[in-house]
Amino acid sequence: MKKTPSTLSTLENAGLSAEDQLLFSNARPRPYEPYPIKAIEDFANWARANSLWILAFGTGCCSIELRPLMTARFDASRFGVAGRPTPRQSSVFIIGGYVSVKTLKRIVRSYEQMQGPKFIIALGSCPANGGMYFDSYNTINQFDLYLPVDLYVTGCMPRPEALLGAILELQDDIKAGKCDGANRYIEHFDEYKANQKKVIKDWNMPDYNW
Amino acid sequence: MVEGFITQVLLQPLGIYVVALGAGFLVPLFDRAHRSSAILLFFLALAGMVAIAGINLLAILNGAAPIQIETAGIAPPFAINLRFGLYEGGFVLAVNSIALLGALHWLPSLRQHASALLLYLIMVMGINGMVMTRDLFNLFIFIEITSIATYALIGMERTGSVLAAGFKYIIATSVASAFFLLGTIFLYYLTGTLNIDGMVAQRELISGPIGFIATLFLLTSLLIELKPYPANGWGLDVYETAPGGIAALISVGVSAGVFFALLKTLPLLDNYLSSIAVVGGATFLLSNLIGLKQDNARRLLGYSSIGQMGLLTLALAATVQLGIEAQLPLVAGGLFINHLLAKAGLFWLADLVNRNSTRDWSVLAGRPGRLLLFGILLSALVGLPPFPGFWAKWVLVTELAAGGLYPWITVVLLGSLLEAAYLFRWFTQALQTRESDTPDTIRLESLLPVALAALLLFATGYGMAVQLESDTLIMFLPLLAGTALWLLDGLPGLLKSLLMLVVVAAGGAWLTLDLEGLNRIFGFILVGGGVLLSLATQYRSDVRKGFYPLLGILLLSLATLLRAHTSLEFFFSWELMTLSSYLLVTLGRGGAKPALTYLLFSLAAAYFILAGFALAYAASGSLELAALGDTGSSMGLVFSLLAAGFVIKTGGLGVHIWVPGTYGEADDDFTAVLSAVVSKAAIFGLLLVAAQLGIRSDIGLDPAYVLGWIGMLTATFGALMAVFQEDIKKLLAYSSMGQLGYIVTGIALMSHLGWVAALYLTVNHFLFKGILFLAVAGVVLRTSERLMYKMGGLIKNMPFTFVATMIAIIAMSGVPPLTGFGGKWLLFNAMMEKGWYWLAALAFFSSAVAFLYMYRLLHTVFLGQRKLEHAQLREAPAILLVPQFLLIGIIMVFSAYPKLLLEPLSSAISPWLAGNLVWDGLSLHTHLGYWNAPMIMGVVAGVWMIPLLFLLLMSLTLKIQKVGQFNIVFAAERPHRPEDTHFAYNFFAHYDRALGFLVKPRATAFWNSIVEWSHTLAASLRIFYNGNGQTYALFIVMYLVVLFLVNGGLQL
Amino acid sequence: MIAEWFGRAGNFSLTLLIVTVYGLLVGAFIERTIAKVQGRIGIPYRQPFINILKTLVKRTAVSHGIMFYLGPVFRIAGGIGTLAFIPVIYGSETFANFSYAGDLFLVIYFMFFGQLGMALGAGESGHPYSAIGIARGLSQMTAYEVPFALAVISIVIQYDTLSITEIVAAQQGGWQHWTLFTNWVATLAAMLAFLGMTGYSPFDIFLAPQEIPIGPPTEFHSAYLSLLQTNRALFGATKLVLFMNLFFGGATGWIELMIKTLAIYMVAVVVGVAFPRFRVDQSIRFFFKIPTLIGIISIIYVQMMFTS
Amino acid sequence: MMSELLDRLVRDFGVTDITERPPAITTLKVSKENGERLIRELRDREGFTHLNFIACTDWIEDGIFRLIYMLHNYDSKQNLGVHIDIKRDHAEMTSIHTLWAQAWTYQRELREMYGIHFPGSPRLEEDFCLEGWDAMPPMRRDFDTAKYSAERFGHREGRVSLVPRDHMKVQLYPNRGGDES
Amino acid sequence: MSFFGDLQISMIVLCSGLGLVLIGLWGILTQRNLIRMIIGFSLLDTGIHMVMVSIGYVTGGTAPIINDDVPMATAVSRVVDPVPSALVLTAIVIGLGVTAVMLSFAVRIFRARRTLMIDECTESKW
Repeated sequence: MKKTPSTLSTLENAGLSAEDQLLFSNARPRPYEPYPIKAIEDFANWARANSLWILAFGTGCCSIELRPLMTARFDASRFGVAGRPTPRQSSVFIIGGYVSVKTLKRIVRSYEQMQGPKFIIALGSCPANGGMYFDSYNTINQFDLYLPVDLYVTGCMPRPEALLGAILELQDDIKAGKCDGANRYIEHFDEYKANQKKVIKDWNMPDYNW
Repeated sequence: MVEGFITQVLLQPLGIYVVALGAGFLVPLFDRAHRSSAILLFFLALAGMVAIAGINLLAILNGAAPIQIETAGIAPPFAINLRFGLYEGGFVLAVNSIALLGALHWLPSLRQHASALLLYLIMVMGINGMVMTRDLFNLFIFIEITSIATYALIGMERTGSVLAAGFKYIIATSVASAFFLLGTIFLYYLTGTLNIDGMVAQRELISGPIGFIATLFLLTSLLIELKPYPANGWGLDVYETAPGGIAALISVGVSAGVFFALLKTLPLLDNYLSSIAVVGGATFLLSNLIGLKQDNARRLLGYSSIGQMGLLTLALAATVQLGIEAQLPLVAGGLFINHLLAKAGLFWLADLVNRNSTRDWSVLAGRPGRLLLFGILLSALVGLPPFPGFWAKWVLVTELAAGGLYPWITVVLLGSLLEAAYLFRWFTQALQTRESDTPDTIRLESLLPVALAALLLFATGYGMAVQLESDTLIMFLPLLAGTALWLLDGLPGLLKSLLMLVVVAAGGAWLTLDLEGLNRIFGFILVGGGVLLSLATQYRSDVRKGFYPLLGILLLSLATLLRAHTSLEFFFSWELMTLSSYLLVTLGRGGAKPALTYLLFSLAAAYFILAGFALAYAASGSLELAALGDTGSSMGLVFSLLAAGFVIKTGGLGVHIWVPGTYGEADDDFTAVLSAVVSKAAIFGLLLVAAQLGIRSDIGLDPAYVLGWIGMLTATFGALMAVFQEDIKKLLAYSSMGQLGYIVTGIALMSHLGWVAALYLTVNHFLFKGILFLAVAGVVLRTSERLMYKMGGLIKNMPFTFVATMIAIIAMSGVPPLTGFGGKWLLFNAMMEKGWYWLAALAFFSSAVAFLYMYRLLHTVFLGQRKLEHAQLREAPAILLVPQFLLIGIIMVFSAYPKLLLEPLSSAISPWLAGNLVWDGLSLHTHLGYWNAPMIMGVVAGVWMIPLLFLLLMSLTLKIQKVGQFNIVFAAERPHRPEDTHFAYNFFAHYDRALGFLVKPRATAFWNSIVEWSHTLAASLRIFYNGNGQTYALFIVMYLVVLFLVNGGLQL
Repeated sequence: MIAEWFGRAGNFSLTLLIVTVYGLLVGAFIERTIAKVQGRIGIPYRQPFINILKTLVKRTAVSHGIMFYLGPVFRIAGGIGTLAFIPVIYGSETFANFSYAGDLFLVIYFMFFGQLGMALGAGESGHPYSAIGIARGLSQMTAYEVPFALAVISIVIQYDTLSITEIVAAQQGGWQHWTLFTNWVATLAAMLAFLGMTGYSPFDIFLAPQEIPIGPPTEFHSAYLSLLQTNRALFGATKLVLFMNLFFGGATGWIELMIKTLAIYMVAVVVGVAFPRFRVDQSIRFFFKIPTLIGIISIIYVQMMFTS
Repeated sequence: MMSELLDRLVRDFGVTDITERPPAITTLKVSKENGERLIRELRDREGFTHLNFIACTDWIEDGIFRLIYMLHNYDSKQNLGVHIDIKRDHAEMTSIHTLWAQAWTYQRELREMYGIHFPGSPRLEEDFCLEGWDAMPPMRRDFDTAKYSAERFGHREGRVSLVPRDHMKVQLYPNRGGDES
Repeated sequence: MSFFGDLQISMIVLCSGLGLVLIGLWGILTQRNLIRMIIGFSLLDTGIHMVMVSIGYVTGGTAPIINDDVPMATAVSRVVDPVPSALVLTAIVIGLGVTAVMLSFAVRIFRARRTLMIDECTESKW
């Protein structure tokens, strides 16, 4: 995707009534720069990679594979992975399988409420290409149209081992400074938003959910 | 010749008869010529009668001997003689004056009936005769003259109900007269004379069966004429139906005459003093009880009249029984004058308002002048200062106590309380605006007699004060200031407020600055604090009729309270404070009803205090407050009574039910004064009592220990009840109740440290509760809401108010480093030192519970989600914020250097409880622990600043976005309305599930059932009044029989 | 004067550092212990530090207002301040902190400081779950305060002082002088209260991670959260030190301190692992029954044993 | 007993197509006009006090929607499916939310998925499963879901759709060119 | 005379007076008609007057006129006390007045309510 410079400093929030406009922030998100000193940035990335807090939001059937991840057999907590009940404190969003339009709306909301740097792992075939629901009237077929995905894990459904592998790979990517999904989302905000609004027809929330 | 006639005849007491009869003769003649001239003559005659009585009374007061009038120039027993002494003069003057005012009031009706003029004159003359004559048969004749004139006056009304009532009245009084005549003739048979003095001189002859029967007839007759319970239905019916002018004259004039007849025949009836007292007491108590059930205004006045006469009778009998006739003018005279003016005024007012049901008196709502008159008359009747009834009741109760007649004290106080209940309920009804009311059509000039009666009440009240007290000017200063402010009530609100502040500041400073010790400290809180908080009244610029004068009276009476040296002075200021604060509460939007509860509990408190002072006087023989300690064996009782009174006033558990309504419904700025300042008066009283009595070793620990428990339970339950409140002002009200509970416990500790804690808490409570109520006033002003869950998120609009509230709440909670911690620390140390471990544990618990409501207040009002309609609210007006931030400044200073506060507190206490706070530099040491406030302040500031700086530093690397109130994580949904996103309603629902059973409104239920019981009792006690004249007559006959039996008639 | 103040502040900073690090390590240790019970390996010891670091190097944040911003500051100030008023190592001037500014009573009341500030911050976030969590937390607090207060009163009667240093001093000279053994009733009451105070299961309803996402701090993130995490470790350790001082004879060295506090902490952990969660009203009722009764007995006991 | 009931229903309501299916399910068909009356009778008189569900089948060939009201009798443990045919081009049926309050939820769903109208049913027009749906009701058989999905959600480049049967043949028997025989 | 024996005339008057008082009272208490009650009152009044007269009577006494037959010195024991008689005169006048007022009330009550029954005049009560 191309970088599109944002033309307006605030968002329209056209989906909100005049009253609701007052209650939501209409600020446009801005990308953040890496720390000026590379050593610090690397160190920060190391910390981020070793403390991955997953948002406890199971969007579809693959989410069932998240549970074994924390149990004795796989014990992801070894790698600093932990569940977090609120998006404010989470750093990884694992899209657990097919995403219906209705869920997508919530996913967008939750993703935008996470604080950067933040990462998305899309689990299973469905977010990647629609999977077995490719012709459903109600599930999206390409998740990365709507939100920046750092890592896809294929399978229907993928085993926990695959997920664990994905986490380790994500850690490596983070340490390498390659996971800039949050910034990418903001830099291409208008396209992403247009795509989201193409499928989410009752857009009754602000354009960016702070 | 003419001159001689005037001085020799007309100006003599006998001139009254000459004038009355002469005018009575001339009036019909003049009427033939011209109606107006007849009326002029009529008034001239009445004025003349007043003048004659006045001139002669003045002479007697100046030391002249009582005037003996011998008709036909022959000495008794061969001729009728009259006497005009001090008592007679007073009564005659009073009755004639009221007759003159009554005639003024009645003028519109009098114009239509020329004969009424004649009858009126005859009636007044008859009453004069009843007072002055010394001949028993002549007394009968005057009674009959008065009666016939009264009958005729009643008969002028042609409506059926009046005539029926009149007929019952005639039957009853005729039977009574018959008894009187029989008694007279038997007495004559025994003594051979009709002269009362003659009979008294031969008192020993009146004995045996005939003597017994004779005096019994006489007594029954006089008592019946005074309308004793239950043989008084006929009187009530006349009061209810007759025009106010006549009813007033019957109530005050005829009754006065009969009462005087009883007074002068009392030497003959000395065997029956107990019976008379019982009849009077029972009538007083029961009529007032039955009055509770009555909603017809005139009949209510009837019950009140009968009750007052009962009280007079009781007072008379008790005074004679105790052998203190010297006090009779003060007691009986005071009660009589009080009743005379107040009741006449009320009857006239009832005539003018012309509404039967007391509920319909709401036509007076919103008419301050009328309400003021009404209020003055009611207050006088209830016996509030500065009216004569107050002084009379004071003397009566103290003398009853001195004589050991404790049951009568109970009767008098209970009856007064009941009377206050129905009278002020009436007032409350008059205060409530109703849609359906048409404005009353009272013309201003027709209120003149009522107003004059009210003025006379003030004058006579002052007169009595002069008799009893030397320092009257200071005592009356609040009233004078209030009157002055009231005269300026037409000015714009802000100006009045300023004026009031200036007056109070100047007066208060003059009154309190030379005080010392405890009083000085309370002077700062009560007067200084009152002025400071009253600054906030400037936030309302509307007229607020009556508000500023009353506030001035309240604050100045607090100042005079501190100056009081005698218990009378104290009680006077106390009652003045009660009355003015009551009236101020009624000015609030929905204040009338809770104000009634407030008044009744305050009066109950006041009566406890009165009883306590009376007992103290009885024990020590002195009214000096400093002599409270010399009460010997009754010390415990005195302490308990006084403490009970003050605890009611602090809102102790069980008697707290007045607190939420009063604080909730009073004007918002006044609530601050009420809670932060006025409640401290009770603390002052309690300390005073504790200082004089509580610390004595011979009183024993028990009452104090009980007091300690009461205080701590109040604190706990106050906090618990506050937790479940939705109404912000009621929450603070319960909070006040709880916080005062701690103070009470502190006082109950009776140790140096405990009192320091109590005083410290007092100062602290003043500081934070002043802030809180003013902050709430601002919030309520802006939102027009009092329910907290309807607010929320106001920190964005009212940041200063929020900061003030937050600091006040930290100061209340006891979290270091602000002042609250010191209070808790001192109290805890004092309790541990004393060994009150259970109380200490309870204190821990209640201060933890207090966190709940404190957080709730902050959260539901200022934090959370702001409502859409509150988006545009502005900050509270600056004039509200200024006092708040001044108080915050004081809190900060005291937090950092509590020594500034603690040193004076400690030295103020040392005269009573020796001991000293141990200071090591700035660190305060007790037996158990230590407290270095400045250092704590420093450390806290340090540990607070460092993370803040760190966070600020980190914020530089962050992109912090200020977001809207709906930008929250809401389980991936968006919030829809602030109302359902703001967690506020029933905030502590789970706490309710766990501990809610503790705060079921048991006290309210208890008091409600008391009310219901008394109403039921009243309903069953009034079954005698079935409206049938024959039943009434039967009661009269039975009264005779009962008196006969009770006084041992069968043993003859 | 100023040098002296700097000296004290420096000493306290040292204490603060040690206690915080220790608190974080204990947290990790407990996590690992629980993991072992569940057959897992668990987090590495460095994990709590990394977590704090990670939240600190977040690059975006939102603010709901000034109180929201200050909430965590109040919270950690409460933690640091509480530690500041507790003497950590008995007999050590260096680690006596600012305990001569106030006594036990000050410490107990200062514990509320952070809670109140945090509650205000969480309140301003406008999140209903924050408010619910606070309402629950405060309610539960009133309940466990009762047995705790009774226990504290009991030992104050026993030692006739409110000074923590003196309380510790009175327990020196062998394990048999510890409050645990001289006044085991009060210790029992206090330890039951301690369960509520730590917020472990079964008394963790006010955090309730799933229903009201971790309750009060649900809106806090980034640097705010790092302060809160630090405080959680610090404040937890501080409470342990306080309990150790009051009931377990205090400590004369850091090693002793660590052993004792860990042992105290294990009580809460063991109970927490074994029991499911109480509802708020249930936990309130619980504290008002047995623990309060024990607290009452402790006062009677101490009056019989130590005052006569 | 059941047969008695059915006889009576035939007589009074003109029900047809009575089919008994084990275990304990009977279906019958009734005209749209008699439908609500019949259900009410069954509920009030015959003890079918429980509404299991309301479902619909699109018989596009016949131009009808078949509504299935599944009732349950707790005493006799009998299920009774009442079939009511309504016209596809005039898809409207009497609401039975007055009989069972929960019926309005089913009716909302049917409105959303099939476009059947139930006059008077509360909150009928509110979104139920789909939010902001702007096309033909998706459960109608004339709705082309593949086309809709392709238009709305796009198609991932490189994605291949295989017929499982053919694909598995190739997978399992690669040397025979996918011929299983 | 023999039957009454030594009964004194004053005692007879006294007793019949008291009897009249009781009859009068009985009338007032039992008769519901206003006129009858007034009659009762009149009887009561008259009874009292008789009692008064009897009190002053001295058996065998003479009129209280001081002249040669009744010298000053013995007057006290020989003459009938004049005061009660004087009182009775006044009392009769007053009684008459009261009776007149009562009757006028009765008339007015009848005009206002068309009844003379006292138990129908009970609208003000309790």
